[in-house]
Amino acid sequence: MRFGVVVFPGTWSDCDFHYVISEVLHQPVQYVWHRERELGQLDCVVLPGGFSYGDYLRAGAVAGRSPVVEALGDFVARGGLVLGSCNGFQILCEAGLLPGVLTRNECLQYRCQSTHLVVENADTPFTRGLRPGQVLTMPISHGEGKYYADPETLARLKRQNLVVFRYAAADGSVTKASNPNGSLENIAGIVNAEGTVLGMMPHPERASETAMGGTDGLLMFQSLLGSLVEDGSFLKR
Amino acid sequence: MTGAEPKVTLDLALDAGLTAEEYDRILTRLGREPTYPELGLFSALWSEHCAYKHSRVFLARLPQSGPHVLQGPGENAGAIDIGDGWAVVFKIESHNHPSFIEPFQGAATGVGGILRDIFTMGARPIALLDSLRFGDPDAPKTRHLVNGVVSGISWYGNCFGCPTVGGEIAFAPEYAGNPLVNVMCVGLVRADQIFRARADGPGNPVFYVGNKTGRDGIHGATMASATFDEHAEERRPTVQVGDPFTEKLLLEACLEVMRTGAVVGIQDMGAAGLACCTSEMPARSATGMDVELSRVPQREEGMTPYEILLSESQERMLLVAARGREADVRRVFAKWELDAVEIGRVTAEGQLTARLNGEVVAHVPVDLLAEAPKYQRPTAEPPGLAELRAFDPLTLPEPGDYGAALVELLASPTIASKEWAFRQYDQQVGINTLVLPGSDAAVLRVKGTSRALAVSTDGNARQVLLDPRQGAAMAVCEAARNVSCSGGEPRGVTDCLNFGSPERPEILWQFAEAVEGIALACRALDVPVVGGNVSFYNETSGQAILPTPIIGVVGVLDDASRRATQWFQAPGHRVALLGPPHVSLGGSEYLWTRHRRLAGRLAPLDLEVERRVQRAVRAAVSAGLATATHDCSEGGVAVALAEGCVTGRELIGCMAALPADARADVTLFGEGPSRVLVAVEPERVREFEALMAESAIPWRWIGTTGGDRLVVTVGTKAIVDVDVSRLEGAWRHGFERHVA
Amino acid sequence: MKVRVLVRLKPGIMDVQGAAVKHALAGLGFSELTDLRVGKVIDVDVADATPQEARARVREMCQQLLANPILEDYTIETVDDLAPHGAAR
Amino acid sequence: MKVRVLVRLKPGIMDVQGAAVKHALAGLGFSELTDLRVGKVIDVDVADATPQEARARVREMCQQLLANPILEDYTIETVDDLAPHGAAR
Ligand SMILES: Nc1ncnc2c1ncn2[C@@H]1O[C@H](COP(=O)(O)OP(=O)(O)O)[C@@H](O)[C@H]1O
Ligand SMILES: [Mg+2]
Repeated sequence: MRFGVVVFPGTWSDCDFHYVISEVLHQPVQYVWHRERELGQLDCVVLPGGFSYGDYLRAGAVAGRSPVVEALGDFVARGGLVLGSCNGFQILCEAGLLPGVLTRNECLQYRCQSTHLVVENADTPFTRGLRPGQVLTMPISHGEGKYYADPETLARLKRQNLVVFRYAAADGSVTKASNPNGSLENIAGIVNAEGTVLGMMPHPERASETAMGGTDGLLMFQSLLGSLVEDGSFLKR
Repeated sequence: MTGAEPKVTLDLALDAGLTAEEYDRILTRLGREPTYPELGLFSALWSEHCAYKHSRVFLARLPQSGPHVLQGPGENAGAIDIGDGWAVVFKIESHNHPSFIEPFQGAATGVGGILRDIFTMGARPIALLDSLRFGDPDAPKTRHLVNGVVSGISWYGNCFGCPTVGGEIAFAPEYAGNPLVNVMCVGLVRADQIFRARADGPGNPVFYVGNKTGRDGIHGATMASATFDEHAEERRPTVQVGDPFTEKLLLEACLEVMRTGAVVGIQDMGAAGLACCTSEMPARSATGMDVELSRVPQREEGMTPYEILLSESQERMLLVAARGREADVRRVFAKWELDAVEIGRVTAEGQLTARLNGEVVAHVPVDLLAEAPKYQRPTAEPPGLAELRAFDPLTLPEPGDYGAALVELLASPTIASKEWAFRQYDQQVGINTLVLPGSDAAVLRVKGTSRALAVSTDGNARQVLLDPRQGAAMAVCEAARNVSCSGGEPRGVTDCLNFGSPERPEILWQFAEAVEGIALACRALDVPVVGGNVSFYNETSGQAILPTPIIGVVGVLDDASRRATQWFQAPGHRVALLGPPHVSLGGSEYLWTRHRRLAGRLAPLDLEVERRVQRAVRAAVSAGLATATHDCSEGGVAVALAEGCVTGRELIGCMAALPADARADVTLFGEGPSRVLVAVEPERVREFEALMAESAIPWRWIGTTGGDRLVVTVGTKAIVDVDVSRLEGAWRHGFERHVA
Repeated sequence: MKVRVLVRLKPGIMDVQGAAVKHALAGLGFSELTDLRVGKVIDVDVADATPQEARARVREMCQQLLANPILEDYTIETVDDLAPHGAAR
Repeated sequence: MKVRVLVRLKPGIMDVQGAAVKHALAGLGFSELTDLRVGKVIDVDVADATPQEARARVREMCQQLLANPILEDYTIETVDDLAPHGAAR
């Protein structure tokens, strides 16, 4: 599976994703500069964490209008997969590739901590190896991770089963106390209607090695690899 | 010359912070009166902050070399060889004065400055640590400062993308008018690819790179070289504003241009900005520089040569490129959308020549600028110190309830959990952090090798006040011990020496003694000091801070998987106390928290025992014998035991017994050097005992983990018997309660 | 041509920052506030444009970047909108 | 009484946000901007007050909390300051 990791000015999880994909998963991976529009050679594009353009206006706003993100529309239409984590999720929302928006954490502070996620939708290429209700442990690191969508959008997300992860307690129960940033209904990650574009605030790349304290993030990558069928296309939902 | 600029006189020179003798020296060397911009150059470069006028003679005492040292003091940061072709570059810096004036931006730009010191050497920053000191934790002003400083560090470090993995926060009334913000940064670089701040090769082009120059921070260096008074507020316009996003681009651009081979030398424009770089870089290379100031990218209109030379705008570097390689420099910086402008050339004449539209506005020998006078001012032991030391804590009453006393101590904001602060810091970006904040030392792996680095910063100012020499030595020992506890072998030290005005003999005495103590400890432990920072004039209206040397230690674990953390891992493990029995309530956290006294004598320090204890702990960790290791520091052995119980993911109780050879409060809460708790699985007790026997150190078994209470027996009486969840509650909320 | 853009959270959206500031002000004795909301002001200077042209261009900027329509409303003001003695710059 | 406070960086202070937004707009083809600065707008509603009283109270709030005097200037506006057709709320 050929991965591309996008680098915007101010991105910092690019190296971490690159490391996990090449050194842990042993898959081909290349960096993709933000001005690039040619993504044809890739199977999965990763939009990593960081502070693209400093996030000075709104998190992800400027990157959401960059050439590489414009090219993602076609890439997705042709069946390509996109994983946006942290700033990547913010960018996907700002670009309109995912509905809703990520706003300032309710506590008004940055939060870097371990969280539990309960899997809600195990029917995407990113989560196929998981089961609904499964609890994952993954860190977050952000100041603007509070997910918001208007009531109609939220209803549609639920109706179409597009919420992939919610923040939860260790036993999987979705509680107010387990919500680290005030996200609407504890939403931590969502997917587009086709299941090919996943946005999530937590960092799977930081939970992909035992040495780093856990490998639940790796389960997502393994799902991805398992979704690749022989003719080079992906299992559809 | 620009007409608006005042004529230089002795009075103006005095105003600029120079002494009459210094001004005389300038007149003699120049053979004429300096121009106004030239006076600015001397004022900044001969300031205490840039020139270490009062400290250099003392700092020469520090051991600065060793087999692993690749770069000692004198560059932007020190460098140590860690094997496998890798080196660590590290340094600690203070940003005390700016942080008091504007806590958020002051702390943020402090982080920015130390990051540049590291990447200007060619290293990628991989870790930050912050050592902070504030006044009374209950004062509203303190809360404002803590919030501002922590969020400033959080903003800059997180946005830039370097994890903050450790530090400390302590409180004492003496810091009310002068908080301390010390930040250490550690970077990684190939040992043969370290860059230096040199301007070799006359004819080579000089590039200005990074953010544009504005009027911010003019006189920052001089401000950091003066004490505060009621007029501090009026100095506010000098505040600098940070831009971590541009800094991140600058990092990537610098590392990329270095890889092209086009870079001869590079230095960050920190204190005294362009003036500093254009004189220090050629001074190191016995060359000169000729620069055209109108080419400097400017953010504001009508800036004078004086302002352009002395601006402390952030996120800028001066880069000397190899002649003919200009295009490489331009290409890389254009890619990262940063300014890179050729502003001049390296010359052979040993002069700094600054021009404005061709006209010379400053023409000064660089060696004169770079070699400020050195002073050895008088020192004198502070009056009253002997009396303070003579205080006998045993004249104070014993606590009625030792369990409650322990709970109170755990809740003291200096001891309690600092999670409220470090959960605002990204601790993991770079995916290297094997041990996150919350243990004695943070541990970071070195990718592509089996090795890891352990880092810690420490400093106990109360101990330094009572005995500067031993207190400072103990700070070195504690930082090194924390590193050893994690399994790392200490390899190098960086120190940030925060003191009052060196013009006062009793302050300079504290300083001289502290430096001597650091030197003694570093020699005994065989760790060189490869860089550091002196911050004098930390006083407000005549009230100096506690003498506060902060010590940063970097150590190496050859096998990253052989490491230890401070919390108990499982019930049933035996707990040993390594180290000498000597402890004292003098200067202890207990004496302060319970009795508001800062007095008494310190327990003796035996550096040879310290060395052996640390070696024994490392041996136990690397043999896989230790399931937990924890240094006994503030709060003594009782607090260390309680921390073993409550700081891990699960709460685990402990039963411990200590000999009744002193009053129980001394035994439990007394502080002393060289003491470490080690937990050992029952099956490995024999092996551990054999190792201890070999190590020739004092030690004893004191307890066993398990249950849900911490029970400590002194002699025959169980005088502490507390539910661990109560201990945990006190520890977890004790800090946050004051600052949130 | 100087134009001022005010970007504010839509009425229904909870303003956590505003609530925190209001709370802090109440703590300082300013308890008479019935409402407080925090938004952004963006002052731009558009070269060579009439007020009408400038407004139109700035509206485009708002649509494309300056405001997120899910969360925010924007208002564009030029000197015309301010009374003669106005506090504008 | 509705009062609007505009909090802006002082003239000499680097506007990191503004520079980034200006750069981003230029990238989107809005290259006619000669200047762009970002500040805060704080809309407050003061109970039972005349415009004069409200202004005075809000000035105090600015001095004590809303503006950081080291970095920021503030302007207070009431409906009076806006022209009748104005873009005010
Ligand atoms: N300001 C801070 N930033 C990051 N980590 C901190 C900070 N203050 C304390 N810590 C972390 O909290 C833990 C406990 O600190 P401290 O009480 O100083 O321990 P010790 O006495 O063992 O040095 C350490 O891991 C330390 O790195
Ligand atoms: Mg400590």
